[in-house]
Amino acid sequence: MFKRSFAFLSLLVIASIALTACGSSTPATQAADSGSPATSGNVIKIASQSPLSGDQSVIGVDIKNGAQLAIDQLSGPLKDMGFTIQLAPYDDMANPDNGVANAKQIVADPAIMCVDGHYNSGVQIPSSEVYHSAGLANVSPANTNPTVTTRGYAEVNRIVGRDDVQGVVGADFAASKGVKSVYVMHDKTAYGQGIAEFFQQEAKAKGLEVLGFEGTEEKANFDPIITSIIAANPEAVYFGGMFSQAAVMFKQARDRGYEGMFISDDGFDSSDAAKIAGDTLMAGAGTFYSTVSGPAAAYADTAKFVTDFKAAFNHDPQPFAAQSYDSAAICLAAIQNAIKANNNQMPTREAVAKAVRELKDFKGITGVYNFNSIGDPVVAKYFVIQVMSGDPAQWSANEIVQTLDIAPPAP
Amino acid sequence: MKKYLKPINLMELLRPLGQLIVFSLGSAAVLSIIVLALAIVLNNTAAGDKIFAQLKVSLFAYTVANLPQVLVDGLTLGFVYAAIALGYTMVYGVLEFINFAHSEIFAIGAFVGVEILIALQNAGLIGSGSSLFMDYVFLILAMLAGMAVAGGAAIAMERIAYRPLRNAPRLVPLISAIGVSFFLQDAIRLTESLTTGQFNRIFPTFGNFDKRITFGKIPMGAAELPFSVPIKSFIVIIAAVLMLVVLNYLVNATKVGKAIRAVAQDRATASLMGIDVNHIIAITFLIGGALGGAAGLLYALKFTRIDPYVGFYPGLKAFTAAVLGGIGNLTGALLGGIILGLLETFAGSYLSIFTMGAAGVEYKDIFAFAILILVLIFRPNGLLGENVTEKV
Amino acid sequence: MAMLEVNDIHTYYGNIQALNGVSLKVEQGEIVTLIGANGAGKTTTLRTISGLLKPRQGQIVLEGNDITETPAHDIVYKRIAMVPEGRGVFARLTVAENLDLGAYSRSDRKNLAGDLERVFSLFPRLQERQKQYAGTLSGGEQQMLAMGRAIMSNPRLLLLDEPSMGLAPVLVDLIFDIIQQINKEGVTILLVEQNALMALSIANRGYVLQSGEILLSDTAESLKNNEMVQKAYLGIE
Amino acid sequence: MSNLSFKDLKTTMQSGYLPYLLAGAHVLIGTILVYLNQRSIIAFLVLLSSFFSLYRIKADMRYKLFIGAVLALIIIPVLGVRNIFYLEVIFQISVFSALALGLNIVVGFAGLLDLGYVAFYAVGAYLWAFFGSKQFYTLPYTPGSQPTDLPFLLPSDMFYLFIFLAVIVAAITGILLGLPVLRVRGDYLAIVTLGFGEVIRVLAANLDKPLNFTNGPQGITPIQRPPMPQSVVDGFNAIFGKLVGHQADVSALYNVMFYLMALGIIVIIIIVSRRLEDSKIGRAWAAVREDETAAIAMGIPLVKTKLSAFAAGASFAGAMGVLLAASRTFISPESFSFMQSIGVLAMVILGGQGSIPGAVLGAATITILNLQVLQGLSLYLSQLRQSDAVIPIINFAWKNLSSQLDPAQYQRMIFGLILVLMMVFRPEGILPAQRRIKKLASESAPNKE
Repeated sequence: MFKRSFAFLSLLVIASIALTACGSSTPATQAADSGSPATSGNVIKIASQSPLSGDQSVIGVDIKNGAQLAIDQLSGPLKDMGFTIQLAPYDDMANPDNGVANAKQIVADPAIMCVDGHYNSGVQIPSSEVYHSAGLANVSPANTNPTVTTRGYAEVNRIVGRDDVQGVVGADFAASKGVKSVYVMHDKTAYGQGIAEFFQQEAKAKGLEVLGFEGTEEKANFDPIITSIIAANPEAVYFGGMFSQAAVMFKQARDRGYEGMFISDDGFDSSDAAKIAGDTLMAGAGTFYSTVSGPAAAYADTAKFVTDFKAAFNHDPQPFAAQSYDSAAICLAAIQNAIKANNNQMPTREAVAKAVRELKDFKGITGVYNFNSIGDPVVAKYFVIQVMSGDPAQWSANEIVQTLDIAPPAP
Repeated sequence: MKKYLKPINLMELLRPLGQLIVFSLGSAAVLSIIVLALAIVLNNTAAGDKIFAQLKVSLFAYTVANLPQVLVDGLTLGFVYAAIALGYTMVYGVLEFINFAHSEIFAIGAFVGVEILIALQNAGLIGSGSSLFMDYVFLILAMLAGMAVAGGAAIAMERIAYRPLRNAPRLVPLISAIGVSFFLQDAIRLTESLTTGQFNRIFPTFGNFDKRITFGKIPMGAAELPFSVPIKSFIVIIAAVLMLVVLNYLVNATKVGKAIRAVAQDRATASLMGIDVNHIIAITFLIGGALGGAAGLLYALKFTRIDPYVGFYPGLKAFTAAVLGGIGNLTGALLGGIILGLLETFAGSYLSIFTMGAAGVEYKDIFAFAILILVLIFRPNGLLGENVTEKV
Repeated sequence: MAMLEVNDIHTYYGNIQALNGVSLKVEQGEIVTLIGANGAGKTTTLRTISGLLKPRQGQIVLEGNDITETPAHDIVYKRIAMVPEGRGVFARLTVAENLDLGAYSRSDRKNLAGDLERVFSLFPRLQERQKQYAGTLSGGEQQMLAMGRAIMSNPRLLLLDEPSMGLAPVLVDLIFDIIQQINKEGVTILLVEQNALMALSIANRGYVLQSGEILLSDTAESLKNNEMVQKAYLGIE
Repeated sequence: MSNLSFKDLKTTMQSGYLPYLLAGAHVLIGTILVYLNQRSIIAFLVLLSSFFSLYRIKADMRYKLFIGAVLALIIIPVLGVRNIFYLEVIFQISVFSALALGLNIVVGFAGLLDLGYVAFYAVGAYLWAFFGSKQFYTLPYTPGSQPTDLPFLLPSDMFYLFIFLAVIVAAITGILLGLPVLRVRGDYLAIVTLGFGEVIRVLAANLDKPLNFTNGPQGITPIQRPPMPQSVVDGFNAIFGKLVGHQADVSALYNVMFYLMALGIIVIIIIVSRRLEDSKIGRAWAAVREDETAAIAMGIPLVKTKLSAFAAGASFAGAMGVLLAASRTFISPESFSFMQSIGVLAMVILGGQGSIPGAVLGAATITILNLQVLQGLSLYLSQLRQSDAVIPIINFAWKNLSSQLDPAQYQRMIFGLILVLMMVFRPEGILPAQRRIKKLASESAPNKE
């Protein structure tokens, strides 16, 4: 048996020599070569990295799909210049080890000019170290952790607001509504906890009483927390995290008779929230969420995105799909600028990274973007949106109750 | 002398009910006493002061006022765990093998049931305007369908991934089970995304399951806390109890049950009795799978949202419950589930108050595992477990 | 036609050969004994007949029907019962439940009461301990239970593997009396024993097994007087 | 017939000088292939598999060691700097090999099923993450609100000391876990260790209040790396610059450095494992594994034996944790999930329980499968979907394939399938331990008669 495996390996060697000798036209070598089937000088790739498998894949797949849609729709000008644009979707499995390995694979593929990703800050931070050392542009659609940009890397940008802004928006909104006491919850992820921490700080600063601050990974059974909430009877409950937990919790709390206000963040912006919680979102003092992308009904571009997305992928976009669309669009615009600056020749990665940072008033579907010196969007527009219907089909009819322009903390 | 041939043994049918009442009351009482004692101790410390500053009640009054709700929530959760744990324990009892993929069997049951209910809702058969009686009929039908598919999946799984490994070293089927678990998770996701395109599936709103029965209001200082129990909690508890009673009867008082127990003890000798061992093991998986499927739908009913990975944590907890109670022992699974459910709910509800926010609901899982370790130190085979090595 | 005919069976454990062409015959109503040293292949022979092991070569014929390929759990339906070595009672089932499992293969449930009576008359001890777990019985009682359980399947051929093992001499005598009694009631018996003297004293015929092969076969009486057998198995110099 | 000639071929290949030649050729061909095809997975696999053929050939140990050293210490770093993805893959293979070897002691040698092994890895990682970063000064701050201009607690060369400290701390943690659960057997142990792994992860995610030890889910960053003098970078470039084709920068050389350290730790683990296996304690482990009751009867001290297995297994994971924290400069609880423990266990079982080369091969197989093969396959299919290619014969355009069927989304499914098939068709693992083979043979025979 041992000798057989040895012989097998030797055969493998011979076979692979034969394969390489035949040139790279056979599918086997192509599959093996992580490069493109038709690597010519004019192929430019945009990589996406997000969890495509595992329990966070529901968001991650739509980050990939958002990028795909942007490339399908917006790569026309680049095609006219004679370039082929492709998406290279990578699965980081929400795991830093996979993220970093993929990042290194991305860096090793010279055709990749820009990375749209990640979902988890815990993956983005170590992976972007790799992009940074290779000078590869990275536009993050979802990472709100301050560390993403505070390292000051020239290549790393994001189009979402930082935790320290979004949490503040929520707290300011609560204060403006005259809320006196609040119970703060989060999902124990870097994203949710970050937002919740800053919500708590701002709420205290605005004189609100914080009756509780709790995190939980629980996805189904919120009974113990609701018991505490009902006993404390706050005027509002804030949830930093995703709709899949927040909506379940809100519904269970309403069912138990809680009548106060619910506030959440951009992770709540999904029609699935209405599917989960239904009319309970409208009961009592209502449900609000802060987001950077306007509701589809008010913003024509957003509405078109939702329609196109549904046509292409057969389901409603999850949170961050639109942001991912914009991230990829920014990549495309920057690549285009860099090509122009390079006399219609293939640009360098450094040039693309520089072009991303230098984009002026880029108009995406989720807002108008300028980056500051560390890659945060200069003035991010925030909306606080009220849920207007328990019917998922009416999600786009949710109304803006507040619009805020907030600059990120100075770099 | 002819007693053992009697067709129905009433004692066998009722015994688990008695045990169940004793366990529920016992664990509830013990935990309540611990919490109340803690509340008295902490009443005059900073924790008590903090509560008083916030709510104008003493910590003790706070604890007492919330106790009934916590107990009911804890018991409901406990019965959900117990329902899942029964399937683990069945399979372990016969094969001495942790069926890691039981979580996915559970998820399959939940998905089949919920999909059927969604289809019925879309067809207008349930939801607004339907009669309450039909709502319950459809719920039961959906559950039966979930049980059938989950049971079938469990049999297929046994046939393909476990039977060829019957005589392999113990860890081999375990790894195979983990493989099956991964496979099924994505298989469910693939099926869902090809058919409905959805990841989250929501238990439809119909019938009176969400309605709460209010038992009155409990005064807490100046405020009043509502004490109410949703009808679906009763459904969960009743269904779990029924599952236990039927299963207990099946295993202890029927011919198949005797065959199952014989196979569990000595496969070779069992086959000499004329028992087809493979057949009995398949039946065990069928029963375990069907129970898992039923538990899946109960879970979806209670907690509303499911996704293809929904099985993992409840599965883990249920398995912990099974081990806590003594794996392989049916009543043990129930006891373990009740203890775990109560403990988690108690920790989640009171920990944050008692520690002034330093530790909160996020530590409830640690409590679950800590109690497990503690119990196993003193009773290495679980609370009701028999010493496996005594096996002759 | 012989009741049971074993023709040239070769049985292996993995790659280790345990039986190297064993052939034997059991006639209706006989007590046949299989004697031999430890590891000679006695138990393997019984396990092969009962279907627990599959021979790689050879045939097992029951009244003209080939049962070589019949799995263990179907053998009982051919009315062959086996009392395994070390008794194999189900320790965590009660005595009554053990007996009931013996009747697992029976479809004539109405005759069961009579059979149970028959077992209890052979082994009154079992009646007293009906509700006890089998694991709590003494060795002799467990042997009785194992035999009683086999009888519950109403066999025509009973395979007994080392019924005397680990029992006090008084009990051994009792067990062998009962074996003879069962035989008188019309059950054919194939008995594997290390206690060759006892076995040959109740058997009609005997086979001597050595290293997986039949060394000798003769009537019990002749075997008892065979010099080689006396030397090797009966301890007579 | 063909089988016969195949056998002949095998014997020929293992006789005389031919094996020397073949293994050497394998290494050489692999090197050239990778050098010429920078991003071909097959070329890379050919190169990696040459370790295996070196291990398998019948040749002088000195020859094997020499070629192996050249391959590991020169060829792979140089090719790895050319394409740092390869270096990362090999680094991860090394990390997981070390973890698998450590777990192999617990599971393979002593037969104690541990489903929370990654906890010890976390202990090592957080140890250096706390002392090798600014975390000490952020103790009073909630996550996210700490000032950015804090100093590091310790100088970066303390890293080396902490590798040894981590070994000790992880071993103590192993003993602490072992003590209460000693009486627990078999599957009960599995669930207790599983719980322990979850407890460590939950603690890592929650010890950000009242004092901020771990920074919670935000994770700790930046974590220091050991110093890398500029002279090393210059030296590398001077010697290998031409071969690499571009000037290597500090970060690439850090990759090389961590790879070499991981390799060093692996070599130590292998030596220690081999020694332990043949030592008195190794035989005691084997006895406990085969039959606990009999082991006690033979006078084997159960407590000491089990604890030493836990401690030995844990210590290696601790050392690798420090290495991981430094190489990533970032640590968060996400890296220490239950899935990781399962992954390492799968490596041990896949390679063959109790088999040292098996653990390494299992780690390599799963890592490559995970990072390269499945990912590469789905990238390729994704490209086909974006091209005008059609599936021949059925004439189905790839474009029309539902995006829901993107294989990248179903990596776990494929992984699960591979696990099942592997267990069903080769339950003893790819490279079963020698004694395990014997045991399997005897187990398949019911030990009656």
